[in-house]
Amino acid sequence: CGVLSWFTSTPPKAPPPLAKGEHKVSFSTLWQARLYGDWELEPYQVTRIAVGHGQIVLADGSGHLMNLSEGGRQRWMRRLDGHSPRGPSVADGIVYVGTDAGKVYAFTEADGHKKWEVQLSSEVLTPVTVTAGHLLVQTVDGRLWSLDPGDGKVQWTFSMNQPTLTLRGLATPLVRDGVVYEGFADGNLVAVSLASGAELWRAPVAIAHGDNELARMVDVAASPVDWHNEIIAGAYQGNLAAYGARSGTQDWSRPMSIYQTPVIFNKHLFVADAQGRISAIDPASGTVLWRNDSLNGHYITGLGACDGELLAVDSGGYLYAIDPQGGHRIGQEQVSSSGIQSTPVCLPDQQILLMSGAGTLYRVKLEKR
Amino acid sequence: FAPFTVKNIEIRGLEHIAPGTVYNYLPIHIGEEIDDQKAQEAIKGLYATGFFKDVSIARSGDTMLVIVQERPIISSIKLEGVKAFSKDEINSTLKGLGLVDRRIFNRAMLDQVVQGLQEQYNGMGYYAAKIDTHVETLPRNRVAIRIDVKEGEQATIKQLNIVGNKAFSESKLRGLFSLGAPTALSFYTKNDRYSREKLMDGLEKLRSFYMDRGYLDFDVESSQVQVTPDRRYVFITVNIHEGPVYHIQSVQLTGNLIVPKAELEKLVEVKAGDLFSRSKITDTNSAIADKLGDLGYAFANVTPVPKVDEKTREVAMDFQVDPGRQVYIRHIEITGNDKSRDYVVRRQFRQLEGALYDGALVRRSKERLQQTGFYDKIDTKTIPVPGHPDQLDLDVSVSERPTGSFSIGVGYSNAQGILFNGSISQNNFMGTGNALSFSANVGGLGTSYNLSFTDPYFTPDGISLGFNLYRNDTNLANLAVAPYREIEYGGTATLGIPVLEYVYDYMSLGYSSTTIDLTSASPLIYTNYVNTFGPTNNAIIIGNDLVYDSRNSPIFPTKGVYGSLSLKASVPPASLRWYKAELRGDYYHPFTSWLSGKIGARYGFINGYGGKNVPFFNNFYLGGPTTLPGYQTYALGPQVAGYPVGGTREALVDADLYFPLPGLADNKNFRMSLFVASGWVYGVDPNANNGAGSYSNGYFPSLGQMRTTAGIGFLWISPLGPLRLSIAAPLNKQPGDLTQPLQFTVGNNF
Amino acid sequence: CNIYRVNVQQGNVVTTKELAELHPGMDQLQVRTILGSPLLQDPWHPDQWVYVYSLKPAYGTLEVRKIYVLFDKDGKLLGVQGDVKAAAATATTAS
Amino acid sequence: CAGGPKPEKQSENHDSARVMFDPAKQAMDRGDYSTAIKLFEDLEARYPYGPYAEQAELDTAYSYYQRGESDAAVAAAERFIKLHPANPYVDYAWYLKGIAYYQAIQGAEWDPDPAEKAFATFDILVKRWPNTAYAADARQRMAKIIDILGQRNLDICKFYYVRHAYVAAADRCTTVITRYQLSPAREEALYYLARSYARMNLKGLAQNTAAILAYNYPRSKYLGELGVSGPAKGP
Repeated sequence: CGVLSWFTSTPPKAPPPLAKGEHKVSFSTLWQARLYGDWELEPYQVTRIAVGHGQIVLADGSGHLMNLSEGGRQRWMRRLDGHSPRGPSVADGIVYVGTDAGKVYAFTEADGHKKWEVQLSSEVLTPVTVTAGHLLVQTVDGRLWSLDPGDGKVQWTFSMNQPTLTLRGLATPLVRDGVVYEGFADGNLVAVSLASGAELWRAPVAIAHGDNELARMVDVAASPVDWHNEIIAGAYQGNLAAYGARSGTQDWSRPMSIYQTPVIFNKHLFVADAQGRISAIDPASGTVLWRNDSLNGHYITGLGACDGELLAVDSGGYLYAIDPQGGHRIGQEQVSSSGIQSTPVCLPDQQILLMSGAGTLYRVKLEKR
Repeated sequence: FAPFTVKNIEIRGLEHIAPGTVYNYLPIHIGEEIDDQKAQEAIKGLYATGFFKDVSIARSGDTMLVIVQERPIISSIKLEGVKAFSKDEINSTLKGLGLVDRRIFNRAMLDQVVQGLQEQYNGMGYYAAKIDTHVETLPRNRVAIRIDVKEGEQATIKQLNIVGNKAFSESKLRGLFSLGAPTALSFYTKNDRYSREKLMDGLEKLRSFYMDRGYLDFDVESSQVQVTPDRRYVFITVNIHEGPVYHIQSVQLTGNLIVPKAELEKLVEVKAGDLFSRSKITDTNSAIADKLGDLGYAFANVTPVPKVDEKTREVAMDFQVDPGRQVYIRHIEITGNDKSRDYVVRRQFRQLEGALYDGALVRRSKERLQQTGFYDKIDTKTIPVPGHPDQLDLDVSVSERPTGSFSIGVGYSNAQGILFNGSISQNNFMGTGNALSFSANVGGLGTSYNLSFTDPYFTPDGISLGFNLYRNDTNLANLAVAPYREIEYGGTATLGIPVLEYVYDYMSLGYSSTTIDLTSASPLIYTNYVNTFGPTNNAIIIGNDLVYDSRNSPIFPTKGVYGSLSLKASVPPASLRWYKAELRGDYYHPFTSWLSGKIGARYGFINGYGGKNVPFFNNFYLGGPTTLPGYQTYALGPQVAGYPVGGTREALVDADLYFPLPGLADNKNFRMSLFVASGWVYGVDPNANNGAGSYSNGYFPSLGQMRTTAGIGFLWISPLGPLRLSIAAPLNKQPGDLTQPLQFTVGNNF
Repeated sequence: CNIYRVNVQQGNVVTTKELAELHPGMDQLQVRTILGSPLLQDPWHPDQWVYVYSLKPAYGTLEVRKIYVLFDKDGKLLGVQGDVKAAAATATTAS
Repeated sequence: CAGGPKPEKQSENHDSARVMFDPAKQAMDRGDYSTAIKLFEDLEARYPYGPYAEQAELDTAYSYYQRGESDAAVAAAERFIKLHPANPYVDYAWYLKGIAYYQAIQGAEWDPDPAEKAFATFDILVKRWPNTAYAADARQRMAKIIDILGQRNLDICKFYYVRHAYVAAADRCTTVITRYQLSPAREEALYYLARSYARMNLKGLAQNTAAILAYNYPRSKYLGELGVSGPAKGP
């Protein structure tokens, strides 16, 4: 009866209205598709919608993996052991998905035929990062796994020990030039060789401080992003910092509490902190260009970019458009009353794919005024 | 500074504390040499008193300068916003730490309290709780402290996920945990509230669940607790490795067994071929250790050494027995007995001083102490005697329960209407363990006076001697029973002899005289009796009751058995001639710490002899709140002209479930019960010799006649005496039965 | 039917094996580790320890075994006396 | 109890503290101890330091003692001792603590705890302040406690003797003789010790004990029963 707990929780706040004359972007919902099975997703974990050529692949809250056509019609559906909070990844015709029963699957994208499945030691709480010859996931017990895409066999694992209390949600591994960059629950950003899994360097994005377990949480739950051979990572109740991709030496660091993955586009880094304040940062120097506090206290569940505008979604189900230069909101629309669960996916011709907490897929059109 | 001899000591910075106090705690005195090291000691000493915030020692010439800064005194402490704990719970912790008004204030203590409180809030899942303190300085070096707490909402568990289980279903394993995702009952069980203890306890249950089913290599590889950024939801992941199933290959007993091996082998609960089971192994360990404990080896310990064979998945168990030294009890020290005299407690002890320690005797002694009903708390601790490694002192601390009741009061029972009673009873009279009581009851049924005295330990071996004298004037007119008035007085002496550990034999000799006068409405059967035997009769009654009693408490038993066979006869030269046999058995069984059950049975018959038949006033009567609730008092059995006349045979069976009043679980004087009872009184043929009734001596009731009732009861041992309320519905009521669904009695009715 | 009585056991159990381990010259600590501490304190002779073992079965007569352990002035073991074996003590419950 | 302390020179604190102290003292003097306790505790909260506060702490302990609440009296006395170890009246605080425990003694057949604690407290008092005004009374009460504890151990000795547990009986009687020699129970303890030894067939020890009984109590009524006549030769 997950729904029961929704009603008992306080309803998310409605955002303040737009400033006069700022309403430059409006959204209209093209279609919505109610997905299979009852829903009970977690609005604290960003679910990925994988978009193949002409197909949409996603996972719902009750353990179903679905392939929908562009128009939202279901093409095939498979039942998984456990459900997949972080959603599937698609690469050259194969769908990879990990579940909270510790299983990783591979299905062919066209007809949903299961190529292989493998059992890992604990819940797979990241989408599968696909690279040539390696699949990378992190499990809740702090282990980074590299699997062979062909048959799912384990190539190597790298593990960090876990504090007793951690944040719900793990960083999706980032792979650049043969190195895997991954954030862990103990506040470290670690660089590991893609081939062997050997540790290259590790950097403490934040040091645990405070007198109780809660205050000492410093999970690097946001996925690292890269910018001109610099890796930028953020820690909960910690810092946003940039490190040399090769050396791991810290270039800049700024105190900030982050758990959502930042977005980089047209040479700016956009990040939403734990209090819901969205800022634009110059990735080279770390200086803050602007900060929008109007959504303070909102639960930002995802950032994205589409048609030159910055997009943000929150647990109240609102989709916001923010002017990347000025930082003020130029459009907002409540797409669903049960919160947006996925990062906005930008499709060609100004269309955006969103998935709601109650398990409905929306296709929204962005229009400039 | 360089060492120097102290010519003079000067103390600066004292506001209120007397200089004498500082001198007292200063380890250095005038004329002594002082150096850095001694100065440090002095500073440490002064800090230890807790009076000072800052202490420093300096030298000016030959004077030692002690500069102190006094810690302020707390003048008030206010605590706001605490809802999760009871206020006095927190106050007692504050008191424990010395954070109370009129005490010296110490910043570190306050931080310790805040940290402790935060830790407790985290432990209960109040992850968003914020605690901040305000210390406001007041004149005369005093402070007012305010701790205000914003508790926020308690995080609820969204999901308990067990990964790696193959042999058992996830829902079965989740059942072992007392926490988990919300269920319909969560508002009551609070199982969706996270706490570390509940998780650890669940993991332990999971571990023993697997280890008791052969999974020797079972291991909880890791368990993660994750909280959502808004700290509202908690996810718990338990990653387990089941490993293969192991069987027992062989069982061995090695080491110094003291007793013949066969005797210990009987105690071993695992045998070759069984599934490996950790609980069976630990039970075996304690069974063997207890057995040796009964022979004086108080510190015996048994280590099970498993030899695991990976290939065949079998385990060879070797129980290594190390009896340790035989241990003796030197002294038994009894404390807390502010009413019972020392020997009243000591005589219940089967374990003697200057003797081998015997675990079974100590346990039996504690049980006997409980059976006296004098104490509501009994703690026994063994304390090693310094310098004598093989000697222990047994410390027994008791807390006494009021055993007497002086009650003058008003009682009410359906049978008797308003009841005035006064009784002075004390079953621990002057702390001697003797029971003395005098009671007088005046009520609708008449008056009764009873004086009784019992010394349970007339001889050191526990032979008891008791007397009682009574006089009852009974008028059954206003009962729905065959009316007559009866005046009976008499007395009995009883000798109680312990025959076995739980068995007593009571031999009694008594005399009683009964005078009857009938009313016009008395049935023919009564008038026939009076005409033949005369209104006044006396009886010399000899009796032998054999009683087995292993109940764990006389007031609210939850465990044990009570059985009694009572044979009584009225013998010449008295005028009455009858013999009576009664058999009674109650079995109590505890289901849980608060729920217990009882099944009981009672059967009795009485016959006349020597040509005389049974006097009707000695008939068995059943019915009423204490025997068959739901029927009026004494209203069961055959009726003569519409009046129940009792019977010469009685049979009663009952089954009860006892549980505490919800919400008053720990109050020892309240108890509720669900019961089913069935009984019948017979042996009188109402329509024999044209309605005058006669006594037939068939021994067993026909089942059809047994009346059954079921209902709910409520018992409260109040200062006025037992208060009994029962609501019972007769299940096979027959026409003419005199039922009474609601029955209520207060105070002892005779 | 006779009264239920309890066996009354008193004092230290000392076995012949333990006694065999004693040899003169031992100090009091060594004797104590071998024989255990005597339950019966002898108030009058500090250099003499008395190990008594008595058993009065519920319905039988009292049976007593006693061992005297003697030390010299500076606490060294002199010798051991007494009925090491289970001598049948005379029934003294008469008085 | 002791007279009021000499007032100190800080003027401001001194007057307002006295304003609160006097009514409390009067309440105590007229025997209204519960109000006295309440007023003293208010005074300590407001003026936690200074001579009046110290006197208030002592008087609170005394009032609790008069009301028969021995635990509270002991706690109040202990607090005074910790706070003012060098105060001239601290011996009175020890004495108060002792008599509070002593008050809870019910007799030889009841809980021995208060008796042992009272004895220990008085012991410290007479050792640290041998010639304080309270030492004499403390020594008297200590003697009384020795009698009580001696009688208690004798009763337990007889309890075990009657039940044929002679080692236990002998041990308890020996405790009376060694730890409570001054108690009148010593005579009977010697008698039962001798009988216990006899029952255990320890003839030598039985005779020694009987001789010591005869030596210490020549006219003791127990001598006849032990078959020992008059003052025999020494042990």
